Amino acid sequence: MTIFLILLLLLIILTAGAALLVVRDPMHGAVNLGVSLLALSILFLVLGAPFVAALEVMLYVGAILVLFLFAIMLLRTPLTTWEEPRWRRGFWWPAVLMVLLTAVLILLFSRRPDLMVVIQEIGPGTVGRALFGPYLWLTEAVALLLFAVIAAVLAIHRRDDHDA
Amino acid sequence: MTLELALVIAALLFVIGMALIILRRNLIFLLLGIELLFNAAMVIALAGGARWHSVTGQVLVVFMMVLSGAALALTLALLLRVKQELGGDTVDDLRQLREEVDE
Amino acid sequence: MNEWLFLIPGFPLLGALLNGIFGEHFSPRQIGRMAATMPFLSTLVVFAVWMTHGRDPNLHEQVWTWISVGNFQANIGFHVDQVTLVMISIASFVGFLIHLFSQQYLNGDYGERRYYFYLNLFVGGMLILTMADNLLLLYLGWETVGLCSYALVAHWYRKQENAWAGRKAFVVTRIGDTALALAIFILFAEYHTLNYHTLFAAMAARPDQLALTIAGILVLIGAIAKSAQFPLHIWLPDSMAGPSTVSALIHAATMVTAGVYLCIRLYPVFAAVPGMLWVIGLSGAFTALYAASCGIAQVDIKRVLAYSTISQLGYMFLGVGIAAPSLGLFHLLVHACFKALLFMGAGVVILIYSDNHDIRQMGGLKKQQPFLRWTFLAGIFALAAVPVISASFYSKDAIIATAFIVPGGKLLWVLALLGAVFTAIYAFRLYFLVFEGPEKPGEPYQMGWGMKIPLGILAVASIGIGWLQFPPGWPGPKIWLPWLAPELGMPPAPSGDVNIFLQVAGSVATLIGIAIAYKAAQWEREGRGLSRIAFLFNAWFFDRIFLRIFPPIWYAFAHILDRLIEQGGFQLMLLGGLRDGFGLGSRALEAGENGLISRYASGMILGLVVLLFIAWGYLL
Amino acid sequence: MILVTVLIVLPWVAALWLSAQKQSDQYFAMSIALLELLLALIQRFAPGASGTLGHALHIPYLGSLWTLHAGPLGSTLALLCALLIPVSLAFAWRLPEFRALASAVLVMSGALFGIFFAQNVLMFYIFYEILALAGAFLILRSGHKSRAAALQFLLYTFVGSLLFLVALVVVYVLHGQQTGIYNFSILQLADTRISGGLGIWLFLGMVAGLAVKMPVFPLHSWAGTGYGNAAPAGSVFLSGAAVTAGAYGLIHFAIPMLPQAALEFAPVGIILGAIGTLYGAFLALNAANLRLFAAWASVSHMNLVALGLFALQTQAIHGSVFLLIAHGVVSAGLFGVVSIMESRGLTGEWSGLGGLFRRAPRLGAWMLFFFLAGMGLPGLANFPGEFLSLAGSFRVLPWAAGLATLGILAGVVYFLRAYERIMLGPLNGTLPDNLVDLRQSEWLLFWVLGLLTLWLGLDPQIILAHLGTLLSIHSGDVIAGVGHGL
Amino acid sequence: MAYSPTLLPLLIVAAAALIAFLADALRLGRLMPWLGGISSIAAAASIFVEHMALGADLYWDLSATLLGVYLSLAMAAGLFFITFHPLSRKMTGSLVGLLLTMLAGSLILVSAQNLLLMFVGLDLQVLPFFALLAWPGSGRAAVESAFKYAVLAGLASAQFAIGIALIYLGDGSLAVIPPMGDMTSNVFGLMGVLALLAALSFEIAAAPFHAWVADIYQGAPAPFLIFLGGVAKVAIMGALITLVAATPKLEIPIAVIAATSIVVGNVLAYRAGHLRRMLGYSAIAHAGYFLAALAVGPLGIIAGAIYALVYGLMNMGTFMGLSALPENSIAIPWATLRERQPVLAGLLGLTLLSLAGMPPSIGFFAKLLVIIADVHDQAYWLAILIALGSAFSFAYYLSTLWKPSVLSNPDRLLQRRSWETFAALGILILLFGWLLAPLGIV
Repeated sequence: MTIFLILLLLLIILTAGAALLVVRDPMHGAVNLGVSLLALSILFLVLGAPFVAALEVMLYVGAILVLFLFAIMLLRTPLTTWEEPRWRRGFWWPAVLMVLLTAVLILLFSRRPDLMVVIQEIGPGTVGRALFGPYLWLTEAVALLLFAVIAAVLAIHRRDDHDA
Repeated sequence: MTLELALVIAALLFVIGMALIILRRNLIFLLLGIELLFNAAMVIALAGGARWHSVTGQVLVVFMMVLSGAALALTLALLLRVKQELGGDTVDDLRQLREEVDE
Repeated sequence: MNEWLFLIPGFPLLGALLNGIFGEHFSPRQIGRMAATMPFLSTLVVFAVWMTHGRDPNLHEQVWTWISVGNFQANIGFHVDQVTLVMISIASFVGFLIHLFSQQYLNGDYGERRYYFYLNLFVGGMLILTMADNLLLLYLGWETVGLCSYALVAHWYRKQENAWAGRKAFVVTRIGDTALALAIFILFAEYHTLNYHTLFAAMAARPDQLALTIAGILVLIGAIAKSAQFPLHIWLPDSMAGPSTVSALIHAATMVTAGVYLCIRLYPVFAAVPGMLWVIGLSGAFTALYAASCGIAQVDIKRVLAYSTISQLGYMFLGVGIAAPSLGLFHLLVHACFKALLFMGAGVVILIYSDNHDIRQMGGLKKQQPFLRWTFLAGIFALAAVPVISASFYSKDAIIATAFIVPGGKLLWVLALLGAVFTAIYAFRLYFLVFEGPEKPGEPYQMGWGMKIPLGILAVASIGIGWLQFPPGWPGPKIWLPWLAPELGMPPAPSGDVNIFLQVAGSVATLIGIAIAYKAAQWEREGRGLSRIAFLFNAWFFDRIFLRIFPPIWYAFAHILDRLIEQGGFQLMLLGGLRDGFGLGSRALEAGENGLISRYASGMILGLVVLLFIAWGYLL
Repeated sequence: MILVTVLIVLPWVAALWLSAQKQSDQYFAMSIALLELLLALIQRFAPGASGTLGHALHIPYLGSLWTLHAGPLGSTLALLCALLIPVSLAFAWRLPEFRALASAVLVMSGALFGIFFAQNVLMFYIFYEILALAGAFLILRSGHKSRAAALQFLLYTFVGSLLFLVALVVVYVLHGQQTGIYNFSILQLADTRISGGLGIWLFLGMVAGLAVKMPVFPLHSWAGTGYGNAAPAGSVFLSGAAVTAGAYGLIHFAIPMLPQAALEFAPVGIILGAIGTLYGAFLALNAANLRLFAAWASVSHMNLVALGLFALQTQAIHGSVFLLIAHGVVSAGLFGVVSIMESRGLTGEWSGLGGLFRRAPRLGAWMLFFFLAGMGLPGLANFPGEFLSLAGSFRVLPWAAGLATLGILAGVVYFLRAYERIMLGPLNGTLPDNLVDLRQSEWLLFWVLGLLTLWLGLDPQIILAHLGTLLSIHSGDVIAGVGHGL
Repeated sequence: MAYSPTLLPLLIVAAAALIAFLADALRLGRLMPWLGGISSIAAAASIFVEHMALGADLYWDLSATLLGVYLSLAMAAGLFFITFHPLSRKMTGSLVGLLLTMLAGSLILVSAQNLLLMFVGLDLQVLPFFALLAWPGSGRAAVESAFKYAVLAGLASAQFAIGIALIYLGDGSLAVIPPMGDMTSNVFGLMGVLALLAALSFEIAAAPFHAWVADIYQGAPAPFLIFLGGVAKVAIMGALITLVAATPKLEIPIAVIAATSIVVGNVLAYRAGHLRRMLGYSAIAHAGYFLAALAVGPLGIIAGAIYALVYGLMNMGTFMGLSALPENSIAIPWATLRERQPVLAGLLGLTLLSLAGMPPSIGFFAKLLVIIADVHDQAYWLAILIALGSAFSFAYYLSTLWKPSVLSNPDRLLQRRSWETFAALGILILLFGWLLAPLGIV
């Protein structure tokens, strides 16, 4: 039963990715990303991580995707209809490189140990206890990092006239 | 079987992310590509967590989300400055710094 | 007496040093006089040696150790024995006479101090060469005299051809020196010593045929180059460009005889190898004939004498070749006297005819310069070996006679005899053209006593010195050969009717030559003389062939080496190639640096792919 | 030990102070140079000074760095270099770029003294590189100031010397593995047993590093551009003293470390030396101007030194060391003459010369004297060295030594041809008319060099007798074993 | 995980960072660099005291302490230097904050034994640079270089994340120390480790991942390059050291990357016109020499640690010298520099020579140790490649020394008395730094 669900998710992500590759307007790109992220959150549920699935929807689709939309809005890219080239000039050589990359991944993939295992669910409680138990200092470090990022963004966007 | 499929999805995300970075012309799509890469990492982490029945997978995912979000925030801020200073948001506008190949 | 030996070469060298340091503060005349006294003092010392150790001189003196490394030792050591005593007497006495002669001959010309410096250095070098007790010191003297001959031939350096003549002399003799150096290396490699006595002893103990043959040939080449024997004789006629006094000293009496001295000194080396002596004899005889044949067709007074020197040296080599080195030495002594005399005479003649060397424009000088005529005639007699009254009758004819009786010597005898005829021809042709015949007056020239004494002494010597050794069967003193016997052994002496036949043949040859010379002088005056034979005039075209082959090849090779290998090979291909290679490489890599982020990203992904392939290939 | 340290450090300090000055201070530089000469004399002839061993700057793995040992060969070569400093400064007295040249020469001399008194190989290597860098600055700051020539000189030396470093490290590591002591001092490294194949490669690495400096045949083409572009006064020091570093390195470090490989390399070395001698001679014949002529003459002589050195035979090695010292003095004379002519405004091109003897007889006389010394006239400095090298190597490889003897003949040809083109023949019209002959000071300078050449030629024993055992005991018996007739 | 002494240095630095950030709001910006400097010195002291302490996920082993102490002292020196530079006049508080965050990240990187901790350390160090490279008042090229660095660093940290995930998938534990987890036992672990190697090689600009370094060195403001080259790169090298010490299987790929970077670095630098780009390309070559040290087992690790330290020092010296020059200077105006600031000119000249590996300088001894390590492991070809590379490097280093270029108006040269002391200190360290080597090793 879950196999069909995952195959369906695979299909969705495949189409969203293909759309991402071909679509011209960045807005459409962002929406396509949103679709694939939602599919992923369902996959996370299947893999027994409900808390992370919820986070994926709230944090990723909610915050980061919105961030993208804001950026596109701020960039004030005109709603153009003319044919804006989507690929940069040197197209073919990187395309070949992509084929090579997939080839080597498949080759390596074929040498993998089997992963037949039954999946139990790990609730948000254990995640919370882990985050503030053994990984306490790590979370503090990330907190410091976020604080630094705020200061950095402020620095990037300082107007010359505005002094601190 | 589900983990193998999850890994296939992760590989798919990885390839699409990489393709976006090197093929697309608009800078936004590059950033989208990076996000896809991070998502691929999350899927693999969760697959690992599922396989070893331990919470570390989810902890990894949380940290990855936070850090990718932080990185993205800064990059988008810089993107606005680039648009403001260099007047364009495509890959070709970022070519002031390069090796002056004389002939 | 041993410890005074170093004075003999010491005085001239001291003269040269003083001239070098203080030369500029004295007038040329004072320098000339100082320079002349130096060989005179050496002559005095030599005379003292004659007086005390004339009987059988065997003096040694080690002045200081020159080079001593490991088991090899060569030091500045002088050794005087019979042969050396003869050589140093010639070098110092004739050297002194030449110095005396050039006081007046050269005054008022540019570079006089330089002339005396090199003349003194030359006499010093010649004395070192002959008195050295080891091959290395001999080589030092050998090169010093070579240098002085270069500097003195190129004395009037302001004309390009004089400079070229000097350089040609030095280069050709240097070819011989290189051969001699190689011979020294072979002997050093074989016997680890260069001192004559230890060398000959070691050679006698362990004669290595191959090494000695090669060494012998190389020494011979060295001697041939120095003594201007065929084929390395081309430098002597050209070096007549120097002052006549230089030709008198260097190209007649001393330097050119160094080759003969070397062969006499290294006689044991040649004797040890069967057939080597005959080769020397053949080269001597052939050169004698060849040079004499060229001599008869010359028009320049000094060139006639130059070819005559080459031919007389041929006889000395012949003497050594027929196992009669003492006869060779005897002829060397005689030749030194009359040839120096002839060259000095020729110098005066040239001065009289104001630097015109062509004998066809000369004539009838006997009335104007009676003294010069009689001394010159004495020299011509000695040169042509006029029977009984001239000195070289006793030395040259003895050599020719001994050649006949030596095994395999018949061919040498025939060549030598023909040579003797030609010698008589060019000698008397020269005399008749210059002194006899219709008078062509030159400028009046009053010879001072400084010039008359040397000419007089040498004229007497070229007549009287022959009586030291009367031919076998004649009454009269025979002191030369016995005196040299302990060192060089007694040469074989023809006996009975063969002896008489040979003496008669020698005299008849000379008389025929004189007759032909008389006719030749008349033809020459009428313009149909021997000088029109181009083949002989250009010395069988050897000089031209030699100059057209070797120097151009040498310079072309240098040019090729420079252009092709240095510029072309190293600079262009090696360094240029590297530079361009790096340039190409960096241009290719710069393609990856064109500022495009996507290109940087694809570079990274390429790196990742390569790593993964390595993992897949090797690491799993 | 203190004397040697002062000998090394003093020139560097002086060079630093000199380059800090605004205008070139000739007298200061000359006084430092003469002081160096005095110190070197004391060091060479002071009783008991040689052989003192000093240790300092100990680094755990590399052994103590600042170990000094004043051997006979080292102090003799140091004396030569100390002599050449004042000579080269004297010739550069009127040059506009005196200050740069003097500081480069002083740094080089400091490095050279370091090389001659270094006991451990790493210290030798460090001074060797400083010498190369200072040499490059000398070429750059004087003469045609051409960067390309300086860079070529530098790259040639550095590529070679870094290969030397790798070979050196391999010997050091093998020694460490064999005996457990990790030290760069030559005393320990001398007796490492290294297998044949590897030994040959190592020795090639070392030769590549050291033979570049004394330009042996295949690695010589920096000499043409280097000497050609540097000021002749600079080349006096460059070709007189700096080349001795390579030879000293070979004798004191490379051969003792790999005696077996040195033996196998001997025939190749002799052949290279012979080809180099002839090659240098022919190129001197075809040189475009006077500087190149003197450069290629110096290359030809240095290849003869290499020939003697690689023959590994007593007479040959002693001869090559003596020729090295003699070449120092003679090439100083040659380049000195060239620098005097250039100071008189002559460009050194053949077309601008001819008949100079008439206007400058003193210069002509000294030029002939040094040309004769260059030709190897017996009685002058080069002859004993050349004779011993050739005679010694003749016993090892006769045909190659014979080929090199032709080099002497070629020497006469190119020297005399050059002399005739410059001095003899009719007076050249284009010569500047205010051509003044040697001043008193220059005349005196040439007398010093001339007397030294004459003295070395007539009494070489003052050097040959005091060279001590050139090959260390160990390598000596390895070589003697093979019957090179040591 | 409870508090353990190994965390002390990080806490000191983090606290100082927070204070610095707040200071901007309280108008105390000007004092912050001094606070930052003192705190880094305190951190250095605490690391030195710790010395060989094994914490939960942090382990201050030999190389970690060596590099940790260096990083903190370098940061202190950098901060004291920055206070006098005009660029740091605006928002000094947040600038110091960001720098201290970067130092915290570096210290974590050097001593981390847990992969996740390493990932956080990497991001802690990399993210501040996005802002530092485009600091207000540093012109348009700086923005471009910052954005380029941001995107590519984002890609690298994504690869890093994938690497960690794969290793975790492979053997279930995030620990680096071998007994706790063997990373390369299966395919996933191997792929993960290679992804890590790729990400870290990108950060130190090794060969296949080198394209970014020239543009960033050209565009970025010089003072911040001090930190990028002098601190950030050395920290990444520390991380690589811990990684390689745990996985011997990595030696073949590292050797390959080392060889390619030496060749690519030297070839590119040969024709580089612009001074900063040349320094960038030479950084590739130096990364190659460092990796050549890592590719040869335990002795190589020590040599690598020392090389990283020396390389950091040399970079600090170079960019301190360059920051005195006007921003867009193509070449070093030696004439004016020697006149106005002779000691700084001496420092610049000496650092360039020691970068090339001129013997008496510390650069040479570092290279010598690397060659000794290579030879010890019979990797002769690598030793010869290093030798040829550094010999050839003289070509382009000395061409900057010799290229004559004149500064249009001399007073654009930033004049600071205090920089002379820094320069003198730099010269002393570069010339006689190797005397300190015994301390480092013992």
